[in-house]
Amino acid sequence: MTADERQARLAAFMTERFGVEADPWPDGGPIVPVEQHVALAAALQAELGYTLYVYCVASHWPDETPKGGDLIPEHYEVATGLRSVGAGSHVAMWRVSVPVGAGVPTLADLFAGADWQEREQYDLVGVVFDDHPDLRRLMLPEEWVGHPLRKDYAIETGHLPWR
Amino acid sequence: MAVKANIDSGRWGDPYLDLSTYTADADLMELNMGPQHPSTHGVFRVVLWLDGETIVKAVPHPGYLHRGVEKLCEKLTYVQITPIVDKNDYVAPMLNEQAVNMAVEQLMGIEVPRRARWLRTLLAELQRVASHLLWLGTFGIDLGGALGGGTSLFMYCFRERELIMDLFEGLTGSRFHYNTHTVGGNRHDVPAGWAEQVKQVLTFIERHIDEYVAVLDHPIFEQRTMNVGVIDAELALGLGLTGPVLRASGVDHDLRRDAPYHAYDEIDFKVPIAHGGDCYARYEVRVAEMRESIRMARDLIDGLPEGPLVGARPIKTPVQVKIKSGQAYVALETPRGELGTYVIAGGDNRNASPYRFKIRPPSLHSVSALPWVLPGHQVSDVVAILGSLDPIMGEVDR
Amino acid sequence: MAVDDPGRSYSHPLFDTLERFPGLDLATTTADKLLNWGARNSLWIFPMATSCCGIEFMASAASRVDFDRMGSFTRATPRQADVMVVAGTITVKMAPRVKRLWDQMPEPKWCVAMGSCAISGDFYRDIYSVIPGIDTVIPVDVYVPGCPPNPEALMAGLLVLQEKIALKTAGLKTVPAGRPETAKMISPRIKRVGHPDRMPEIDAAQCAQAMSLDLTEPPDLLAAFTAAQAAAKAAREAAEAAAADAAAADEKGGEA
Amino acid sequence: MLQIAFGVVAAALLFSAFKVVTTRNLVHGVLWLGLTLATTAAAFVLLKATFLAAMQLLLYTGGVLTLMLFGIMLTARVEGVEVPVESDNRGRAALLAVGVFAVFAWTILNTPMPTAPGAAFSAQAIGASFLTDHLLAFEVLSLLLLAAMVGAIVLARTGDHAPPAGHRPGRRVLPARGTKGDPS
Amino acid sequence: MNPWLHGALYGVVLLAVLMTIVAWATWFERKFAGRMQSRMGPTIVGWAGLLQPISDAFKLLQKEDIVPARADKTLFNLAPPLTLFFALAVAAVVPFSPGLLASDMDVGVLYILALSGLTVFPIWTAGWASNNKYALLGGMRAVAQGISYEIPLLMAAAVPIVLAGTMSLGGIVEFQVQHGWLIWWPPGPGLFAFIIFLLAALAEGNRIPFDIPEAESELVSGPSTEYTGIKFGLFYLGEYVHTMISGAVMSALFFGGWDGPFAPGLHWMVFKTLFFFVVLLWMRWSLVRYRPDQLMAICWKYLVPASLVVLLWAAVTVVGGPA
Amino acid sequence: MVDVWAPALVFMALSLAMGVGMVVGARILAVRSKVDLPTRTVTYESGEVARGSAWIRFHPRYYVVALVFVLFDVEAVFLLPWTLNVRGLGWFAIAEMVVFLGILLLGWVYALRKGALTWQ
Repeated sequence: MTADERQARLAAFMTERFGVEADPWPDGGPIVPVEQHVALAAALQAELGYTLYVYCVASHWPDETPKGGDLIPEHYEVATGLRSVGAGSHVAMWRVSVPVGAGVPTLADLFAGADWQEREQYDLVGVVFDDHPDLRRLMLPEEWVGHPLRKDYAIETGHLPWR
Repeated sequence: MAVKANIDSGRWGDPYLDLSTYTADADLMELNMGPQHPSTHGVFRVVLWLDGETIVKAVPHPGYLHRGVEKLCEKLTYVQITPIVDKNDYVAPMLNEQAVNMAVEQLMGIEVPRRARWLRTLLAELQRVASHLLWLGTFGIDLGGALGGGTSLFMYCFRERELIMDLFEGLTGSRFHYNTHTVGGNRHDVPAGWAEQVKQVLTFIERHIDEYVAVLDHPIFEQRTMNVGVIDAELALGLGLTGPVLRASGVDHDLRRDAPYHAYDEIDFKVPIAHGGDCYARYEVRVAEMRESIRMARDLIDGLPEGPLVGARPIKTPVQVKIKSGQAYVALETPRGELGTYVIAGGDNRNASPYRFKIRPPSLHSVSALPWVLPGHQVSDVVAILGSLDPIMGEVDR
Repeated sequence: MAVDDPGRSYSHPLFDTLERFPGLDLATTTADKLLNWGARNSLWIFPMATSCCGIEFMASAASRVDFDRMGSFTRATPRQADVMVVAGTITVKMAPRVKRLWDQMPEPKWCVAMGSCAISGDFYRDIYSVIPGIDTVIPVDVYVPGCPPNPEALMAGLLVLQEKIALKTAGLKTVPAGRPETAKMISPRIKRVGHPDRMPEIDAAQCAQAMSLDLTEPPDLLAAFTAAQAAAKAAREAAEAAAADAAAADEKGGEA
Repeated sequence: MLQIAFGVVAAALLFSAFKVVTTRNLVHGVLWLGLTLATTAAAFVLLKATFLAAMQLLLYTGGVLTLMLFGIMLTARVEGVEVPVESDNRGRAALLAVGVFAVFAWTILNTPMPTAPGAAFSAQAIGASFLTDHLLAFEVLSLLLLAAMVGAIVLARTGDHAPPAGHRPGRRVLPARGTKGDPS
Repeated sequence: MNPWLHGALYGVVLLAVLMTIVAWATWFERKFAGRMQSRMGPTIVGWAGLLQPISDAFKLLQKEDIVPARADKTLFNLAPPLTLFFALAVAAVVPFSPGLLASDMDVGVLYILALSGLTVFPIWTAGWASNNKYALLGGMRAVAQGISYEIPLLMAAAVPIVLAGTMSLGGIVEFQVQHGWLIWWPPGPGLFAFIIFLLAALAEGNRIPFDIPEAESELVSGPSTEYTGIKFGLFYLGEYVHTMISGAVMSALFFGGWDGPFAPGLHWMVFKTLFFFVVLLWMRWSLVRYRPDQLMAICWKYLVPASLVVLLWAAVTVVGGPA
Repeated sequence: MVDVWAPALVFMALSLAMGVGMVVGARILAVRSKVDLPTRTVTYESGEVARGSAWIRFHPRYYVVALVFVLFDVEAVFLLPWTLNVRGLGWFAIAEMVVFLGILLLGWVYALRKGALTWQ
């Protein structure tokens, strides 16, 4: 099966089972309700053969008022990608959007690799993953204050007595 | 749920083992390996809990080289990012540049000319050979120590690697961090006589790979690597392992063939796989890949098409590289596996630089296998397993 | 012993004793020369290799450059090493470890900063987690610039270090090779080791953190640091103003 | 000369034996015991029993001492533990010591000792006596050693030492290697 | 001559010669390894780097002496001289030519075996006294490996005793001068005993492929991890002396010691010793190391029964064979 | 007797003196640190501060190896005098030793079967 066919099948599957429009495709994938995050991943893994865990990318979006639009409140967006293995390999991507303070359910029970990826995103971006088995900082020291990849974190923040 | 069942059945080690529930006849020894340790391939720390010499639990701590590259890239323009990401996977810098530029090209819809695509493929394959040579050398040190036979292997591998470095220096003028790829094509064209030089070097290396295989074909090496650090296919996929480590677990998956980019759909090559899932299988796969890459590089240098090196819509100045909005994930196959770039463009109206820039490093996934694999092994196996995963700390920590 | 100069943190009891007796100078000098010759021709390296420069460091141990020619090889433990080659970026998480490993090395010891990251932080200098130059933590003897430096450059750096060690026997003073205005340009917030403006509190805090691993910030350090920075700035401005005044006065005097 | 040498050896022996019982650190005690055993070997040399001396070094200093070291390391944490030199059982210990001394003294006094160093001490003579006069004892001894080995293994192996979960080295999860696959 | 004086004179000369040879053996090893690895080794300090060992010695002598705060200070300081002591003491009974040895005792082979059984103690002491986990693991490995390989070493060394009928090293060499080298004659047991002895000696001397106590890639530097300056130098020296003396013992036990045509006995003995030293170096720089459990398995599963069989075989050849 | 052992003792004394002499010589020649930082004498553990002492309670399996070694050592004690008597006693000596070793090898087989000699 070629990648295009896989993509078409995936779009149909998502619309049928989860009722999300694959409209912004391939622009990071559709935005899926948080409640369906784990169910979607499990279904993709078990039914469509997307077994390879690829990425977990969280991004921080502060309060923003687009020109002529309403205020978009501060939120996190977590993009996840799973890959099908073998010929015509293809990435199934989707995103979930959570307000600050809410958590994203973890995928660590389905994919062993999600453990570290989600820890890294928690460490750098600050998004919390619910039910994660071991949610600690991964890259930065334990006592670090703040999450550097948030937009309100200054890049040159000092850390005495070292810098 | 699948993960839990496999831990309970003893198929994988338990990374979340509660040591207070562990009963032993003796005290557990908490041993730090790293961050400064001869065989952790950079600054990487694994805390081991040992019962005698057997590992009960292993907790890796990355992040000793966390340089905030992703944050830095948010401040730089798309063109400025290229030399920065060189330093991530510093054993295969060429491929980092390609990953970034491919992402930008996809977001901007730029067509890369055929010659540049072939040249990129050629550089990627040469870089793969160089990277695997470095891996083989350091793996020798891991197994044989700084004062032993392993060092001899290391010296030989570096001798050959230097030749490839010379080729790159001849092409780009730089020995290590090349900055030769740019948005829409390549910066440096092939100098006169370079093709002949490449072929000579490839012949030389090919001959010497046979020597290494002959040197390593002895029982001690096999006993140290066979059945050590077995990663089965299910664990490998769940962890997101890619590249040689995944293929050594028996999964036939290679982005170059399965999701072709560059010129990989135009040339003919084989993807070696092995079924052991252990350190020896990874060694087998990497050596086979080196040979295959040398063959590919020969074909590529022979068939290098004529034409321009930058795109039909040339980007004359860096100022022109601008992306309004969009998100893209682009991946390619490095010597360590799938190196992906996730770019969120636009956002706060700064078109020239990304809003969020995420590198999906294959090495981070590789080392995340350690807590699952190490328990039950011995202290000496740690270096063999870690070495066989070929992690590059610049890429793990970024 | 002349290997001991005022900037160093070690003494030599035997030579200190001998130097008190007149007439023993010749013997002392000869013995000193011998020991110094031994020290500089057998520089065992402790590789603090963290990133890209670590690969080039390995390349300089390999057959093409091979620093075993001058008697150097790597030792994995700091206890048996003479030179720490800091090759690569040092992060905030790594810095206490570097400090500890450096202190664990026995005297006499030297440090080579290899690559721009170890020298000044390079383009990671401004990033939240990177040390802007390893010389804000430990004293550096030789800087080998480059990103990364070629193996040949590291070799040259080691030769410079040998010369530097030899100069101490000759009683000559080594002069810094850098241009002061450049140093000012890339000057980090925390002053380098040995810099007159460096706060002793910083040293103490670094040592304490390296020792305890309890990395909670000492509470008054930030305030003290800010105050000291302000004081230093004020003093500098005052000095500049005074200098300007003096210059103006001179000018006036000249005119007059 | 010989008298002086014997005096030195005997003094060293007594001193190290004294240190064995008085030192507070268990490991130090064992190493002092090593010195005691080594000086005993020296005493044997002075008594011209060279074979016995070599055996003393080989077996006691080399073997038994290792056993004691490992024994200490598996029974107790050494750091922070001070062996009490004072004991409540002084009376009983003294009684025991006197008793042991009496038995030894009686045995020594009642054993006919060769006054001159003879052939009986040489390795060959010892071997010959095993193989001819004390043959039965020699063979029974091997049974004793067998019993000791079995007993030691049974006693020291306390249950299963395997970690609760994890890969065992040597466990193969996947089919055997050897097939290098082609892209399908 | 007065035996005490003879011992002193001979001892001083032998130690001086041995130390000189060992010092330049380190130089030779670096050059040799360099050539094997297509590089040059020391070239700058002195002609062809010949002054490198002296420079290293001066460097080590002036290094600061650090005793870790949590170490057992007495034992920490005691271990390095003892390491050198046990390595050197074996040399007392090695005959370099007829009559040229410190002491031709009738239990010479036993003396060697007893002392080489003790060499693990200073190493263990060093590891334990450092209170360093790498060092302790290395020390424990050293003891386990040392005592395990002691058994095949004993059995293999018993083969020449059976064949020659004496425990004196000089006597064994004399026997070989008359009847031919024990490695060839009688065919079979001598050769196999030599192989077992070589493996066991490699293990006792902690050389690759059996150098697990100081495995640099996992245990940093093993028992000597915490040692600085000359104390580390003593470990280093002890290792080389041990290797050198092992070569001498091997050539005396199996290769006819000073026996050889054309040249004086001393020359032959030195030549054979250095030859074995080079062989051991060669192995070191071409092989990778075993894992501890594999090492123990090799000893207990194969070498111990094999050495017993070879010993009985030797006895059979003595009783029923041409001997 | 003294003729044989005295030189060996002197040689041993000299070898010990050599090691001790080097350490003492280094005491004189070595430099001393002026500042006594706590980090200087902290135990090296790859740059970390070691948690807990290295002096822990060790596992019995080390003990078993030592025990089996001692038993084989005792066996060697009986074997070495035998080696000198092979020539004299002939087949009889070999037969005796075969029986002796045979019984011991039973114990060896038991130890192997039980995995007592496996290093972990």
